[in-house]
Amino acid sequence: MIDLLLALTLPLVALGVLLARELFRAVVMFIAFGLLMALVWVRLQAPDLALAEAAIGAGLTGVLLLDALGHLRQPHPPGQPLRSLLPLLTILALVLAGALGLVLLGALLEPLQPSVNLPAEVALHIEASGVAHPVTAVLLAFRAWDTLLEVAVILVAVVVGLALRFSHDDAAAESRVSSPLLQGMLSWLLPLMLLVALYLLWIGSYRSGGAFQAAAVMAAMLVLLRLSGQQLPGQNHPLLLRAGLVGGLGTFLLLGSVQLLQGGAFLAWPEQLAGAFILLVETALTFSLALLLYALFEASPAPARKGHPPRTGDQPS
Amino acid sequence: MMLIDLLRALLLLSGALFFLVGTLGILRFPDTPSRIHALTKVDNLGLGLIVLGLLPGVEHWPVAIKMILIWLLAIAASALAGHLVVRVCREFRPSNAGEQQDD
Amino acid sequence: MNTFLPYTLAGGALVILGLTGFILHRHLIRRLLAFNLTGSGCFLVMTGLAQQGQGVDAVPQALVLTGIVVAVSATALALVLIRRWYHLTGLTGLPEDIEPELQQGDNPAEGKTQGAPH
Amino acid sequence: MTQVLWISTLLLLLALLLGLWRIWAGPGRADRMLAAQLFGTTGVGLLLLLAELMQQPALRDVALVLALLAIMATVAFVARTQPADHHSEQDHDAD
Repeated sequence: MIDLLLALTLPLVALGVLLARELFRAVVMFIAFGLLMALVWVRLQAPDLALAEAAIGAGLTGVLLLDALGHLRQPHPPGQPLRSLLPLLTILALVLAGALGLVLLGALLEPLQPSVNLPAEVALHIEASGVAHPVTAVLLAFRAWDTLLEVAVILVAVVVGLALRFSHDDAAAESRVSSPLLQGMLSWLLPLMLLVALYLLWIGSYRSGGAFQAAAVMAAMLVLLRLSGQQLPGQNHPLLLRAGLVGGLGTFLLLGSVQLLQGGAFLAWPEQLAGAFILLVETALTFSLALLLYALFEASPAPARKGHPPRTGDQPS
Repeated sequence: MMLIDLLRALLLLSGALFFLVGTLGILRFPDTPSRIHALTKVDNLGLGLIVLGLLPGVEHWPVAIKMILIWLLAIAASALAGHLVVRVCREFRPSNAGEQQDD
Repeated sequence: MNTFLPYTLAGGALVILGLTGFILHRHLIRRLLAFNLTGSGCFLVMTGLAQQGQGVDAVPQALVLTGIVVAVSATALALVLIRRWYHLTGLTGLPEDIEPELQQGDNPAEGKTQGAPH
Repeated sequence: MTQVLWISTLLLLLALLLGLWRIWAGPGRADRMLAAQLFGTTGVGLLLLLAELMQQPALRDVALVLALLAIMATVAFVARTQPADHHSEQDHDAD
């Protein structure tokens, strides 16, 4: 009953996101969609994903999108759609949709016959991985390569984002919330967020939680700090920031090659110390990923000053 | 034992009903400030009742503390959201400034 | 029928809706939203299909977890790019999508696709 | 007891759907933001109920994270979006 209702709501909300006439409505619908996704992950027995989705879908993504909307003020019309191409595009979309639907239906009707029973494999080897939580074990022991490269991908995204940052600093023009109530609340909310992030990091070894969820919460804390107009300590030390950005990947690589020295494989943890190594890597990843996600938010230029419209300057009124 | 179960059921159901009523309030009230009123009621009471109803069922006391913390967080968040949104409403619709006295 | 089936189907619907929206929308942020919907749909199909046969499975869950984090990074990067593009050109769409004669001057589509309060 | 939990969960889900309608219908930006806030709180309540129902204590952590971050969207909205519409608070396109 709950499942049917939720599963039915999901495409409806998606439809709402796509059909909303006004962009702001689409974005708020999308935030609601993220929250629904968190509930769906709960019902799919994936609390780790629910945690990540709650922090990212309901927290970070919403802020990023609202922030971007505030920036694209005096919206320029995207122009008249290509009327001549529209029927063609619609047909293309319909054909694509139909084909995908057929493929999915086929996949459902013909159940997978996997040659390896993955859950059984995970259960078999989890003893040796050094952690008790299967998802963490997969992330940092069985498929550590994937995780390593994922962090590298995010680092590349941040490098691109930072490279595109505006050279002129109009941070002064940034509109910030100045409310005594907000400041007062943040003085205990932010430490609490940090605490929760560390808690998530710690319990990741035996329960749902871990580096990614902790990093998302920590990044949300940094973003909130920024939104309320506070300066980050060390913000003006680019070297410090960069060290933080690559710190996670560096620690991962460094600890991963420890076994190489003794003739082992890359990213194989020493048997006795596997748990400690994983915790170390996760801690470094948490702080580093939080900084990376925050840097992507920060890389977005501040909204233009009032009366200083974008360079082309021919905004419609 | 029966009495406790009955009490829990009562708390949970009334909490859920409060959520429903509050959401209806958000749907039916005519202007933004009164909708804020509905919103804060729901957070404070609905969630509070549900947390109270769930408390006897938890196994360890730290879990109970966590749940109460969640409730406090939700209250603080809704109060702050109401405060910020009211300020925004006032700023952009000066004609309504007199309607909302309590912030 | 088990618990996971409706969500798998919903995931499929999301992929289809998202792709259609991605093709038909012109505003870049709307395209980004549509793309994100497609991504969520993919995640749902992945986890749902994998758990269809064998019950709760940590491997696709871990993969999707990294996927979610990469997706938010990609979204953030895309937003940086969109803003940069907007600052440089004043457009929120790609020039290929706009009919040439309408690129300058008053645009009849204003407010229709954007709904901007003026 | 399980019955009561299920009924409460369903009621909350219903409230969630109604809130969704408010997000869709607006009419003002502030209303949408408020509805999104309420959406979050309802989600927290739902998660707490599900934690008990599904015997998954980890879901309380999800509820905790959700409650912690619920305020973020509203703060971002007030900080960044609001200056965009000096002219009117309504969206004008809702009806």
